[in-house]
Amino acid sequence: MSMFLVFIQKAISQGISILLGANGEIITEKSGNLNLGIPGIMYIGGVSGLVGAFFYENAVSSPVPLVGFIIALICSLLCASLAALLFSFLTITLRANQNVVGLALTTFGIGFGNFFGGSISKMAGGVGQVSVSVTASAFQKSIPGLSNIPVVGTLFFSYGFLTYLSIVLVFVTAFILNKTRLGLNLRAVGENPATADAAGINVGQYKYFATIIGGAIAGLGGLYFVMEYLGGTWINNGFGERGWLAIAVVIFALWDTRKACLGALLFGALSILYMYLPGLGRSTQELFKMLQYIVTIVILVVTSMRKNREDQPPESLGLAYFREDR
Amino acid sequence: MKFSGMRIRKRSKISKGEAVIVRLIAIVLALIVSGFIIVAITKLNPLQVYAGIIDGAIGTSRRVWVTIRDIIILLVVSVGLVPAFKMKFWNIGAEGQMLMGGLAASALMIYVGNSIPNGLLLLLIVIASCVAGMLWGIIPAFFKAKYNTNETLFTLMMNYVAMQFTTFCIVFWEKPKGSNTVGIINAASGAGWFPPFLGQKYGLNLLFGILVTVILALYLKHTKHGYELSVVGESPDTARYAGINVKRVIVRTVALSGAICGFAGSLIVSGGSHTISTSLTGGRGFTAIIVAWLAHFNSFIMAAVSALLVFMEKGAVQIASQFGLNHNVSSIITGIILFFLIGSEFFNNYEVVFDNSEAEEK
Amino acid sequence: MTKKSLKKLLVVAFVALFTTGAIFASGSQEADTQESGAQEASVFKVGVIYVGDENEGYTEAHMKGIEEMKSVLGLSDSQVIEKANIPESEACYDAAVDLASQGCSLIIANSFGHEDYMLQAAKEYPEVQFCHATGYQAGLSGLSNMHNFMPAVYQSRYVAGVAAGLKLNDMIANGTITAEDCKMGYVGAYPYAEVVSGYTSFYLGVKSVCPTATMVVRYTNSWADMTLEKETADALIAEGCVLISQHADTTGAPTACEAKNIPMVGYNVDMTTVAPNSAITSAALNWGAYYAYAAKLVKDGETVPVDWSKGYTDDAVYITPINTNVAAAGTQERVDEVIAAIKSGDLNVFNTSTFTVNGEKIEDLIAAGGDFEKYGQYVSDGYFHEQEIGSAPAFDLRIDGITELTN
Amino acid sequence: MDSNNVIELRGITKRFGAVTANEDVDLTVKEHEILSILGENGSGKTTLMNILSGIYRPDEGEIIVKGTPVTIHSPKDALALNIGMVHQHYTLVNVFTAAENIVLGLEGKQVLDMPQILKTIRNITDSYGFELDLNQKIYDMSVSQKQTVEIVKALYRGADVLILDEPTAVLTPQETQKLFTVLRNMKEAGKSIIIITHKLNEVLTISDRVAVLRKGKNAGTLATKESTVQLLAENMVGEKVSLDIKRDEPTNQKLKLKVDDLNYITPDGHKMLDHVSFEANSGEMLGVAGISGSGMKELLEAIAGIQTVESGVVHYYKDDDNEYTLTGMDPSQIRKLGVALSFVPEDRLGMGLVGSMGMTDNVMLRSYQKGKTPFVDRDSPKERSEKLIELLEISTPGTETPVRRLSGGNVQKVLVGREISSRPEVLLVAYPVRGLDIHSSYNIYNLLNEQKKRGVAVICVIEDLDVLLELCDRIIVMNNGRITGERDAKETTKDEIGMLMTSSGEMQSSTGKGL
Repeated sequence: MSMFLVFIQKAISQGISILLGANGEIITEKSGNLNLGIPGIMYIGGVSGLVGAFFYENAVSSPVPLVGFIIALICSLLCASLAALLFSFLTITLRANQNVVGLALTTFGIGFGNFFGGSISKMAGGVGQVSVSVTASAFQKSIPGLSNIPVVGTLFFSYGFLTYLSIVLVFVTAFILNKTRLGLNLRAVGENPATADAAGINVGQYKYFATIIGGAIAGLGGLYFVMEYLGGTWINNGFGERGWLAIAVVIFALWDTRKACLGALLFGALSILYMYLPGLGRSTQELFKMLQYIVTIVILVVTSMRKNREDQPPESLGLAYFREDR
Repeated sequence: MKFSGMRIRKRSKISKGEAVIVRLIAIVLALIVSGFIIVAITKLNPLQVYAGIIDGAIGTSRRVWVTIRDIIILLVVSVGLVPAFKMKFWNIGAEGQMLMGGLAASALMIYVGNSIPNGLLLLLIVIASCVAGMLWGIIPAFFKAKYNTNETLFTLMMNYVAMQFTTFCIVFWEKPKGSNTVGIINAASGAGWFPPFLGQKYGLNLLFGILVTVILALYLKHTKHGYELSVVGESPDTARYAGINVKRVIVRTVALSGAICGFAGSLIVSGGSHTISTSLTGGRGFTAIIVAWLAHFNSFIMAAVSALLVFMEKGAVQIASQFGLNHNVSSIITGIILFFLIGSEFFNNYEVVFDNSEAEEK
Repeated sequence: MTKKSLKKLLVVAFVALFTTGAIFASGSQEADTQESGAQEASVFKVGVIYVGDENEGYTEAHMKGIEEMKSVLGLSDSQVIEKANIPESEACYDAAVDLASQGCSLIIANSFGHEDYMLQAAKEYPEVQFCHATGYQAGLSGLSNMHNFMPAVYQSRYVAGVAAGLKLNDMIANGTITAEDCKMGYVGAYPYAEVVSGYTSFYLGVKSVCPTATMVVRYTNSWADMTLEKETADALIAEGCVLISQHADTTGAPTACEAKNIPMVGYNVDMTTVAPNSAITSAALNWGAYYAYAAKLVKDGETVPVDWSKGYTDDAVYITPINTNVAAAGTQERVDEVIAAIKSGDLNVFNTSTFTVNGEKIEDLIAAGGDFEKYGQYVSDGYFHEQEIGSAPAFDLRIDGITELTN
Repeated sequence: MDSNNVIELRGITKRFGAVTANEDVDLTVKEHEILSILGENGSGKTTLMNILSGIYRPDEGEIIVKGTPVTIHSPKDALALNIGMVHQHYTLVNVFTAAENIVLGLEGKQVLDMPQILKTIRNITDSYGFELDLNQKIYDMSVSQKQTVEIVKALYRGADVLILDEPTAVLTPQETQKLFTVLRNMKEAGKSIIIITHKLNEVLTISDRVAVLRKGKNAGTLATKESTVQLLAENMVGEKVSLDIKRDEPTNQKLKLKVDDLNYITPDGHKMLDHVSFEANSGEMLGVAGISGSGMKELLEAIAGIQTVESGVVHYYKDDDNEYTLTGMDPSQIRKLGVALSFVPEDRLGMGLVGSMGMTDNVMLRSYQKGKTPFVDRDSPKERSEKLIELLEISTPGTETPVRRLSGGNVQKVLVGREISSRPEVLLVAYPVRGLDIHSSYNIYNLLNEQKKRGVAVICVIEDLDVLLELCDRIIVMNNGRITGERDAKETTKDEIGMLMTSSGEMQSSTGKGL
């Protein structure tokens, strides 16, 4: 039982980065932008928060957790937004192909993350020596009192701020998308930009807005990984393939952030399942590590077979909008 | 994002010369920007840095050949992606297709390497690597054709499946047991290695690279298959109207695309590294996407862009070694060049018009 | 000029660039070899091939070693050419011959998988000395210019094990755990001799002070994957392990331990920055000891030994400063004693009286023949002669008290 | 200045690259009136209205709304001036409900108060007499329902000037009547309505005044009372035109094609072909009438082998009286049988041609498989393209210019030319003159008539019932996937055809040989 509890807990902590990435990508895709740069943006979000906290903690003699927390959060949000702005500029204003820009941004973002992560490692005195434990402790702080309740406390209240923020964002995003004018307009932009344009919606502005907000939220996924998950340190390529899985979860969730919650939990669980199954050999473990990718493929196939009218991606997803094209 | 008095409109046409000039300007701007970055980091004379880049890429004849070997691989993968892209099938699974091709080549070298003549073995390797890559392409293509399944993510996921499968195989091939290292396969006999061609170690790589590029250009331009896949890419409805079996064309074309990428895998294994690991592809499957797209599928431009990127990569490794830079600087420089090139496409497709009447009114 | 000709011009320019490059280069290569002959006499150069870069713990330790070599021998920056991020493929061969043609008379590679390619290059450049870390093929190859080296890290692992055992004793005394459920977890990379030898020596160190201790091992199947190592450590902790150690390159395990407040012993680098309340110490290697030694031999034109493996006697291994926040009282003293005993030769880590395999003594198994016969060459005088015949670790026996959870 | 003028356009000029869409155009719109803007395709009427509704900005000229000169940058600006436009291609989001589409882009309380919004919309629909289910998704709606949503959307936004671009193009005569009733209600309520159209009869029925555009310039404004069809046509074309389509008596009729009980249901469950049976003869022009979406597209595609059917058979009789079954074959298999069947689909650049390819590559679309080698032959298609250019007077810079760049009429000539040049025995044509100017239209009619005279069985779907009645010999009418009637074109009336287009089918078996 306790093993199972640990497994669920670990699955959740594996899933949060994916969930934040997926949430960001859903907002982005709702505006019709398919941002394959999200994996790169997540690296950027993670490393910039770390760099910010690192310089803060090194600059003052006794760093305050809350200040480090705020600095890391701002740096992460800012840099991830800037990366998303670059994507937006190239795809919205310069109308470059979204797939190509996204892939280039991912390559760039991972290089950026490793470059700065490596550089501050060096400044900190070597590999594994970066530690912004003060800031990380603020990110890791669980809900006092509640987290001590047996089982329930472990399962629901033992996480840090970003975990709860990610859940809150899921519902806030769902509410905004479905119940507000902002959401209605945004969805219209992604479905049919010409219609949105004709209805007086500033298509470009909405696309910029959604892509940048989406990038910032996805960047928090990187920050979560660096701060809450790793406890404030850096390792090159450590973030792995979570960014791509986040994009996969978007399809799993059929562009609904609430379903993305389940998807992220599932993917988190699949990514570590093999460790909790007894009797796997070294080779069979490797096959088990395929699970999350195979599940993604199965989901892709199944949703494409069902062809439900309501379950489709935003109609203009991946296409640049140009008013005089009409 | 509107500027008063300035509007953007679609260019009716741009001459190829102008398009080339726009790209050249983009490259020069990118080099200047990356120059600034390098100088900011290193405080070195940028000319010295560029000299280092050139030296690293083509400083010795061996470096030239290594550069050529890597250009050929990138070019072949890019060429391999073209049929799929032209059909508007976003094959971002080249990584996996290459890996499967490399895996097939390695398996043959390991299991039958020393029991059949080398010529036959090489033939088998080429066939098997093509088939392996093809298989990896056909799976997503089948579902795309049948259910219109999103191929972008499907092919991407296939990369990771291939990667895990490779790790799985390595457990059986590693030497010594448990080391996760396959080592040089057939180091003593050289079975399954490309023999020297015209006295050059990588002569055969160069020959194959040119052959694949030329044959594919002919295939696309002058065969019925090539015509069919362009029609499917432009408009599946028109294709159905013309009696083209769209599903068959999708599967056939992606199979071809996968086969060429798989062949690139054997170019790496048999024609170069003589070993297998998950780092075989080195991200070339992704870079090739950008190469193919930036070149608008033109073989010459693909060769030029591949050359530029490999050149810069080799050069960046050299300057990193020479000036003690963080090695990730090379991906940052490549990223900057790509962003400029991608951005420059805009000026090939659109033009900015200064709208005087509007300005006056304001 | 028409558009078409412009495009052609571009292509021609590229072709021209490469051909002239090639011609220029083939000319200059001849000059290179001539020059390098001259250089050999005048300027001593060392080339280094790293599998990773300074952002990766293992390579970083080697880089520190190279720095030490530079300062010991007084070499200038231009005398050392370093190539980082060289994968275990043809790229290693490319790098090695490139370094050789740049006039390096000593070429070092640091990753196990580089060995085949170093051999390939060594055949081609008999006058250049090739030294390869962690490999085992130099002696077998019969090449006089190919060498293997590897510090006797099992010694420092044993010492670190003693520190861990004392912590366990402390915890038993405190009542945190009982002597019976004194189970440790070990995050290993791959199930081969280097790792097996490492965890066995660590375990023997623990057992020398805490006899009831047992250990379970999980492999990550990767040298450096932080998430994987963290998750593996977490899984081990969930299985009831009360102390964690590792043979993998990142700070994943200490991160997990810090969060769960589980004591741990690291590897390669000081883990106290990421785990100030968990890390006791780390077993580490000092590659500089060899690099300075080998470079001096090559520079002086003397023969480099085929295999080199030294431990505490040559300061080639050490443990990082003991973290008194975590370690049991008196650890430092005890550790110093053990080190002294190792140095003096009074203590052999793989003393065959301290372990059994399948309940039997290894000598008996060897005498019985079969699978164990091959260990005969290593076992004599009551201990297993680890890293003495070849420089690479050879101890891959699975001894009693250790369970591999994955294999 | 007439104080009654709501809108005045003065000297509007708009250029697209080398093309001048509007040149020095003046226009006034008054309160309480329905104004028709009449012009051929390409005469610049839609461009002019797009300028008024903020989609384009004029290169020169002035817009005056209620006496104040204004600049309109966007549709939003236009709406702020109470100008709303319903485009020919509806600007609706398919996955939204009617109500969501109507409130789209508007300002107001951030959180949507749907009950309140629905109430407000119902006030509008009730006061003008619209029938609309506000919670229905657009993808479930018929064309006329979508149009209603568009109009209500404009009114909800406070449009006092409502511009409708070719509103009746896709409506049945009955639906058109309904629309006109609503428009008249709106006019009574004080709104100004602008209708863009090229249908002369409609202009006379609904409007108070007619502004005619010709080649982007003003060609006069007339009061409807004082004008006739002939007068309007001359103004529109700029010369005397004969509006008669020459119809030869069918000669030498022989059974060519027999369609027998075709059935087809779309994947989402709509019955698009419902027991369809009819015959077509050589030397005869068979017209097919129906509201768009009634199954005509599917019918032609099924015959051409593009659409697979659930059941039913298409029989084809060659000149030697040999009978072939076409069902279950794709177009290339049909061609291999030696069956000369040509098809001009409705969607020219989306189905009939590849927009980004030149004429050569498009001409070989239906014949590239010829020859045994795996290589394509581009020489003979190139020659054929050159011949077509000459024969049909296609205006294009060259055979390699992407056909997308050609004007609508020339695109259609390329398509029809290619199909005719393969010397068909059966010619299927869908909406052959949609989007073409009068001259081009008559060119196409002539081409079709020539084919008929050659002994080809021509089957054509034409939306303009006036043309259909004049051009065809026999007419079958479809509704909801069924054939609801067959009439002799010379004896029936537009009203009768219109009735059949909405009826549920009186005579399933008139041609069905006792089924």
